[in-house]
Amino acid sequence: MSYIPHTPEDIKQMLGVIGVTGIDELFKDIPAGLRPRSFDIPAGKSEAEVTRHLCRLAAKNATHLVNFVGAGFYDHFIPAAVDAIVNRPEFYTAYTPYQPECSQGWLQAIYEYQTVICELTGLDVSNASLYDGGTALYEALMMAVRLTGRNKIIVDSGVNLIYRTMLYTYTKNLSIEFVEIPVVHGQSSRTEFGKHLDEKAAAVILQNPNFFGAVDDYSDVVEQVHKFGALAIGSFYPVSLGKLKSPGEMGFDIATGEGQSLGIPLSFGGPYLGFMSAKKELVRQMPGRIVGATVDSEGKRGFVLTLQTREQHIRREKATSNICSNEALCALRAAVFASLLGREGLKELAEHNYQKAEFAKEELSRISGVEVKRSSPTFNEFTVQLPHHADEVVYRMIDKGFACGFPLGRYYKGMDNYLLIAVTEKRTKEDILGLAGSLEAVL
Amino acid sequence: MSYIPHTPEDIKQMLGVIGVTGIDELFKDIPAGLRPRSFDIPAGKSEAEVTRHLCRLAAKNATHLVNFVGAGFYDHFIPAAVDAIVNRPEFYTAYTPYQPECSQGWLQAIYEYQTVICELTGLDVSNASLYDGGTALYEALMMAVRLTGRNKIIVDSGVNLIYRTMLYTYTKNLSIEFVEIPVVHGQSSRTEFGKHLDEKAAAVILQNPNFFGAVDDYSDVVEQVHKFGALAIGSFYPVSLGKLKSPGEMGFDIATGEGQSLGIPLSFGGPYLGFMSAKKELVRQMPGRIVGATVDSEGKRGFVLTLQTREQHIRREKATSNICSNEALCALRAAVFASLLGREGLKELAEHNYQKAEFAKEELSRISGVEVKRSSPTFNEFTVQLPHHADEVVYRMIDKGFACGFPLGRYYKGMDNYLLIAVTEKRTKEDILGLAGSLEAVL
Amino acid sequence: MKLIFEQHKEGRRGFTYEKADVPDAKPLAKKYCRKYDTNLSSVSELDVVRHYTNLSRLNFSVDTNFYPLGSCTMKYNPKFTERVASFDGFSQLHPLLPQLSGGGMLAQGALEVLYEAEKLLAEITGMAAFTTQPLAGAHGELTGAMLIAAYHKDKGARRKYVIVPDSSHGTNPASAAIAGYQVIVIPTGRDGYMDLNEYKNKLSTETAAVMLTCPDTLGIFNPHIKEIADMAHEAGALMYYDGANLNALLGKARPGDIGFDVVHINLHKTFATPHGGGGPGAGPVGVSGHLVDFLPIPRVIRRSDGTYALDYHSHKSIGYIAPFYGNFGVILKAYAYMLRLGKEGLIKAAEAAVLNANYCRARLKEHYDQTFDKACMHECVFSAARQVKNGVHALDIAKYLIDKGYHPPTVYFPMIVKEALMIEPTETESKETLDGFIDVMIEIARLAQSDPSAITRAPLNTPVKRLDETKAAREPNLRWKP
Amino acid sequence: MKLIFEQHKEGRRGFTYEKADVPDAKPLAKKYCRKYDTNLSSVSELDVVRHYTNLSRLNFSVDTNFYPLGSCTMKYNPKFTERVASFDGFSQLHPLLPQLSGGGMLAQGALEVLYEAEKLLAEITGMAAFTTQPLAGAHGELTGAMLIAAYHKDKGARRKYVIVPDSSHGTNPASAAIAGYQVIVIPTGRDGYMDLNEYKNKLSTETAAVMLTCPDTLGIFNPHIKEIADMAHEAGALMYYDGANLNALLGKARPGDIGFDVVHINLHKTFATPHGGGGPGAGPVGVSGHLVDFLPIPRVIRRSDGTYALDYHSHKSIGYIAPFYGNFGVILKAYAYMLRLGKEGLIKAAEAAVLNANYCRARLKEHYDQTFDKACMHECVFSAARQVKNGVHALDIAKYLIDKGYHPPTVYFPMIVKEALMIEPTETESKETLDGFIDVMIEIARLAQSDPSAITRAPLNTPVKRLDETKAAREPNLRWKP
Ligand SMILES: Cc1ncc(COP(=O)(O)O)c(C=O)c1O
Ligand SMILES: Cc1ncc(COP(=O)(O)O)c(C=O)c1O
Repeated sequence: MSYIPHTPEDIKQMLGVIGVTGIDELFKDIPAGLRPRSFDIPAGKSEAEVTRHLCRLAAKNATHLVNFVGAGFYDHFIPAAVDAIVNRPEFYTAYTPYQPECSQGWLQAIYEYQTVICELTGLDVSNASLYDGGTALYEALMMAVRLTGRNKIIVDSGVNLIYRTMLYTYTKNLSIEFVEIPVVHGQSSRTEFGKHLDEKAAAVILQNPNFFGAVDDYSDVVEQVHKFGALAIGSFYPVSLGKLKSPGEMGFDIATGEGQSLGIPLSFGGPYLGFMSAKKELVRQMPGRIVGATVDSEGKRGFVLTLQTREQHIRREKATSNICSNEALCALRAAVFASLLGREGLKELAEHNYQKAEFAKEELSRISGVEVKRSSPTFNEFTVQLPHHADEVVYRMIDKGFACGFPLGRYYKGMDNYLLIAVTEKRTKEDILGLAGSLEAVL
Repeated sequence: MSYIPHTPEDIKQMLGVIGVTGIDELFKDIPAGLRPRSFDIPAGKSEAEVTRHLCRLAAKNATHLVNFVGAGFYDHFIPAAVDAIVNRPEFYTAYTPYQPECSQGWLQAIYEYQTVICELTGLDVSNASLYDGGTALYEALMMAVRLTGRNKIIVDSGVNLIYRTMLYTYTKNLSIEFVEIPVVHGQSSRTEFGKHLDEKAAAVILQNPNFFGAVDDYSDVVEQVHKFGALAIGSFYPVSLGKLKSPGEMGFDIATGEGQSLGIPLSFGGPYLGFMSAKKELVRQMPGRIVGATVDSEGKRGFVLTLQTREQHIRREKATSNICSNEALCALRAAVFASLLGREGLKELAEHNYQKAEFAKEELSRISGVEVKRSSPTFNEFTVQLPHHADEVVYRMIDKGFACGFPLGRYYKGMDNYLLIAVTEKRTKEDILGLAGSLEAVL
Repeated sequence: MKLIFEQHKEGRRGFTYEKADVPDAKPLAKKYCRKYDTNLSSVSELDVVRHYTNLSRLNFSVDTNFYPLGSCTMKYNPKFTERVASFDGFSQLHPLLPQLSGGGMLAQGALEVLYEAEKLLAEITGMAAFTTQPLAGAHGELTGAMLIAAYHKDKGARRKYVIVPDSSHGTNPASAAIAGYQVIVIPTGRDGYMDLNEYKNKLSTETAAVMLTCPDTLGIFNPHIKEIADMAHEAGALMYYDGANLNALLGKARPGDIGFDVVHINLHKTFATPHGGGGPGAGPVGVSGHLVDFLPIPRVIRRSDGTYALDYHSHKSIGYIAPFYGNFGVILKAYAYMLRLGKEGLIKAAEAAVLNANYCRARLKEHYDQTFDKACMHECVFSAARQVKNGVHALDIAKYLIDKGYHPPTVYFPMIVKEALMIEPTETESKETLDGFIDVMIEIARLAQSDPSAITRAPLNTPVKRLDETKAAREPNLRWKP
Repeated sequence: MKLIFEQHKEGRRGFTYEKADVPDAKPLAKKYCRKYDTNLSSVSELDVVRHYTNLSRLNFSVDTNFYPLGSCTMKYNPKFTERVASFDGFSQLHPLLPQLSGGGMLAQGALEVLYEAEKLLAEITGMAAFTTQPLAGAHGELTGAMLIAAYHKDKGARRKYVIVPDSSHGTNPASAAIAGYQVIVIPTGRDGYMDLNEYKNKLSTETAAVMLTCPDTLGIFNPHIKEIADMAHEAGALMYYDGANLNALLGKARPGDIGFDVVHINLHKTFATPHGGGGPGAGPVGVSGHLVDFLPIPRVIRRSDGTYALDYHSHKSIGYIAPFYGNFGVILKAYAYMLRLGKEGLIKAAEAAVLNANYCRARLKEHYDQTFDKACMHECVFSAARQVKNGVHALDIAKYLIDKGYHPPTVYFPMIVKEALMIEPTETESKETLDGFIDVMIEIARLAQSDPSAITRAPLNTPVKRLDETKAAREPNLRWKP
């Protein structure tokens, strides 16, 4: 066996040192009655065979479709340098940096990641990563409940349905009361907020751009939220923060989001990256690992895991969260991606996404029967109304080689004819004209 | 520009230090009359654009064909660990290890490579690599000419035509006399050798397995060669040396060959790996870099480039060769590949190639009109005679998804109906049955 | 080393985008745009590559060092699994594709991976069904706790308590607590096992579940495990299995057969997916038959025609716990690993892991105190109590090991062992490697008597010396500032 | 570190093959089989990965260190070119495919790369046509020499001599010699240029070619170059251009315009393909119109219908100099690099390279002797003559730089400069990096006076100290023995 170096001779010697006659003796604590009733696993295969098999399976997944599906998870270009760096085994075969003296590379990289997130969100502190955008939102909700001692959560229905569902799932056994604010013309309704916002509210949860792609300035809502002593929590699309008003500028207390767009492949749903940043007063309520700078015995700068008294391995049932392993390697991707782009690259990236989406809007609005929703500005994703059921259109477009968008009817009642279209910097003019042309053809 | 870090400010400061007013001044030595008459190069493109473009070009090359083409260059499986290691920038972005104290990793790796080659060939010494199997054979020829002071070279026509052509090309302006020994029934003719072997001969050049796939034991020929004070030079297929009698065992003076089969991708013809090993008396006539073990000032083992007085950077026009850069990274692939397989793995690999080729012979000989040539034993490649022109058959088989072999008519007169078929360990039973089935169908 | 931000140079660029190939659109209204640019560093691609490449060289890792970090199963991660996960057909696949009409047939390969991986895990653990959605071990625990809650609620009872032994990993009580349970902790008895009387006393009809790690975090297989399970079931409670230590039991015992109702597995431990310096991992959860209906949606199913699909029809499901199907890239690597090893390989892995741990234990037991002198399974736990008498703490031993090029054992855990040295060699390490490590451990034990300062002054060969953790916590500096 | 062979353990395995899925064949006759097995090491995959990963960490490289190795143009190698070269469509393509009937259409992408790369190189150098076959710079030189011989032979004259300046790289005379020419060496004059009178005297109707490097190996552009070329042409000789230093001239001057007839380029220098620790490189050769017919076969051509094909019909061709189309993987990376940079990028590369070299020269010239006080192009050459007076040799300076984390400049070459320090920073390095290096060089100059032993004692921070090269050559130990 390739991965087990033990030769018969090794085993003999080792058993001798241990003082047993056979390996089975080492398992004698397992009562006979508890031995496997069955262990029906196929025989092992060579590296070549398994590689061939999985190569075949990979070939059964479409890679030819021109992709206009986003819905919270986006097809951005990943610079080759990002892959080159995360493929360093010194990064990917290490464990969580518990021993700082032999983990400074990781610790500094995470400290840099935390800085990147703070810079993007315009907030003070960040942790070392959470599982994904949804669990990050849930952790933020729990922070608000702990901080305010209240249990009413107001959620805008412009927040990704997947995330809302996750919030409900995680809190089912906690006595938390949710109020959902309907979206009016694809925008969060201020009046509806007004109705429900009161001193029972622990937090208001918003998303920008919202699920329909609508860009908003929530400064006014946040102001109201603070009036009632509640927390303003948001879920954000990091690439959009190269252009859009930052959570910090709008006054949010906690900004979370899915970091996949920062150099992380779509990879059929994961691994992804949950990020969270907050105002510094909230740091001791934050979940997960946090890296801090300090000095060594000779006064030299170094980095360590810090504020660990928040965490499960110290506080156990009283911890701020149960998270242990996080998404460090994806956080590294984000840090490297952000470092490569730099301030200007990030602005360019955001601008290109905006420009191409606007161009797509123009082209699509030319098609009779297609109505591009323009009630609010958008970033790189927008809603169109079609003459028939979006599912049919999507189905026909796949034959033409396009994943043309996400049918909103899947998540929202009464929107069967609506399609959500994302246009990233990766889509060329040619791709967009192709989309328009094919769409016209299938309608 | 991504790869040039100079900011306008940097440039200003640097020009100031240099004491010139503009960059153009730095080029003033180039007379106006010598400025480019034209420099018509397209504008630069982004990483994403170039990647997209080359991805399209890659897609224009067939990857779907089941490959039975060898003819000296073989489709073997490359363990993932080989790629992982050669992708270490500490290996691939370094230069030739001139400064041993900061290059011990490379120097030791090459020392290990040299050992691997000596073990495979059963000879005493190896260099750090040459360009490819053909140039290695040419360098060996030149060694023989220098060593014997003779200029007659006897070449078996079972040696790859490409290599023979290279020998003639390189020596066109040197007064070297070549005698080609015809192949009889796919085997090198001892009698013909007898006719031409005399004390004018500097060397005899053979290949095992020869181009037709025939395996031979050249011990007798080598003995004759030595009687006349000439050198026995051979070109060998390293994977076959896991099973076949080694050059050393046959008494060869110099063993060369193409190392591509040792973990190096086919990559449309290169980069590949020329290897050379020889009896130790010949070491000071060897071309190229050689690494040796020595000790440092504290008596600790270390490695250096050695015997450099053979080389162009010291001996200039009197050097044993003009080679400078070689194929170090491919040599590293070979060393890692050999280390992963180890003695047993190499034997398994050779055995599987032999077994599968024999199976293919069986299956193909069942097809009426196909005659498998059995005049001599083979390793993993063999000759079959077809009812019509092999080119047509190859053409039809491509439509069936098979690169079914190499048409010998391309290299040998009168062999238009002959096909050379290689079967490596990568070909499954299913592949081989598919080949037979389709061949039957197209004939 | 300098921070990447400290290498910032105005006007320098690392990555640029082609000029957008579309006509300029009318600009977005100012009120929606950010006022202040970020302070992301402007550096070149070379700066970035050299920076992070050199940073990486400051880390210990499995590929460069022996890494016997207890409870973390830092086995070798076969390189081919990385290659497989990088195939475009997997890495570039959008998770929503199978949710589009007509898209399912374009993701059959990925769905098959999920379906087959679940099946293999179910057979390995003896559970009825699995969900691959949990994104790490702790996430699996939380998922499990929610499944348990849903089960009891379905039975019309809302039970209050979850029982955990004091030797349990911190995530166990934490997961139970955030799922809404009160945690009851059972002490470990003199014999090294969970105190059975205490357990009996605390067990009640208000007990929702008993969370155990098996082999436990001391590396010991509890012979009373079946008894404990039976008692729990009699009380109507469910048994939760923390699978972090499953590596010891592959083919030797199955949680399902023992009587566990809910199981989580750390693919990044037992199934050799790299830990990535903290993550990503994956913590698939398996359940016995009576809990299958509660699993998260969607479930991956195999149709009679052999095609795979997503099934959302499960009114009892707890809902979504992850956006899609879990950390697919990680599950894929674990699947490749299972196919590669197969039945024999998995059994051999457990055997060699246990052999290695016992070998370390045997060679070290005269030199270090054992909390409980018992044959161990996949890891052996010592205490530096003896060395502490000379002022040499477990942490000092850790630092000295770093100087010698060995990653230290786990020293912060399990909490019930003072000055713990939790050594998990894993099966992929050779006797030669173990001997090298053990010899240094013995040298340390000797030095602790003859020359303690030689240990306490370590590390000396590291990029930084011991760091001031108090300062870090007292004056948090958690980000670079311009 | 131990050798991989010293880690051998009987019975251990690193890579195994599935049992052959075909029935056993009758065995090969003994006489054809090897009697003695190899002594390749039996180790595990982890052993191999850990061994070579740790070995790699003993090297300096561009991605980890500044590497101003003169004449080697160690510029940053953009990562995306590695990604591109790894696409299956390129890396798994068999070179004989386009030589099979019907196969050409299945390799159009690869043929286009070769065709377009040749075209770009031709425009960059001002030559009529290129062959991508030569596998390195020296191989290009040999190819060039053979082209020159074929040309003269075609003209009915077999000329005897090739002229090279004494400042030329060793490969130049070596290549000329093995191609069958006698080499005439022209000394360098006081002014730092090839001695024109000597040149005139030696130039004759027996001169086949004059091989020059431009800018020369002192980093200087010879203002008499045109004159030299004209004289050669009058004598019926051809001009050969060693393109190792082309980086300085991109878009600034073209060998073809200057009057060179044959040119080789080091793609692994000017065109940013990684040097691979010694290779592989690529040395494409370009020729002026009157030599095109002699280029090696096959040539890649573009048909009128836009498809690409291989052309073997050239009765004047010198034949095969490589088995196929050259080091395709390397050519592909260089092609990607040319597309990426484009016209502006290439010109900027030359400008920044020359700017960096002159900046180093300006800051160092008071501290080190210059053989010729001239503005330089892409590299600047100093001599440690002044430091030698205090017993500090160029080699000592090199070792001290290693201790400081800088790869040393070239110190063995050019031979005409005693104690040479040949510094080529390349355009991809920033002013900050240069300043760091220069400051150390100045520190060295100071220490050479105040405390020479501080330099001569170096290196101290390296895995090995200075090595005994004499012993290595006197008692060659070139391989491990069982
Ligand atoms: C015993 C035990 N349980 C649970 C966990 C948590 O697993 P994860 O880090 O994947 O969340 C760990 C991780 O160290 C563990 O050792
Ligand atoms: C001036 C010069 N010419 C020729 C060469 C030979 O090139 P290669 O090493 O690619 O054979 C070199 C390489 O260092 C060089 O510097």
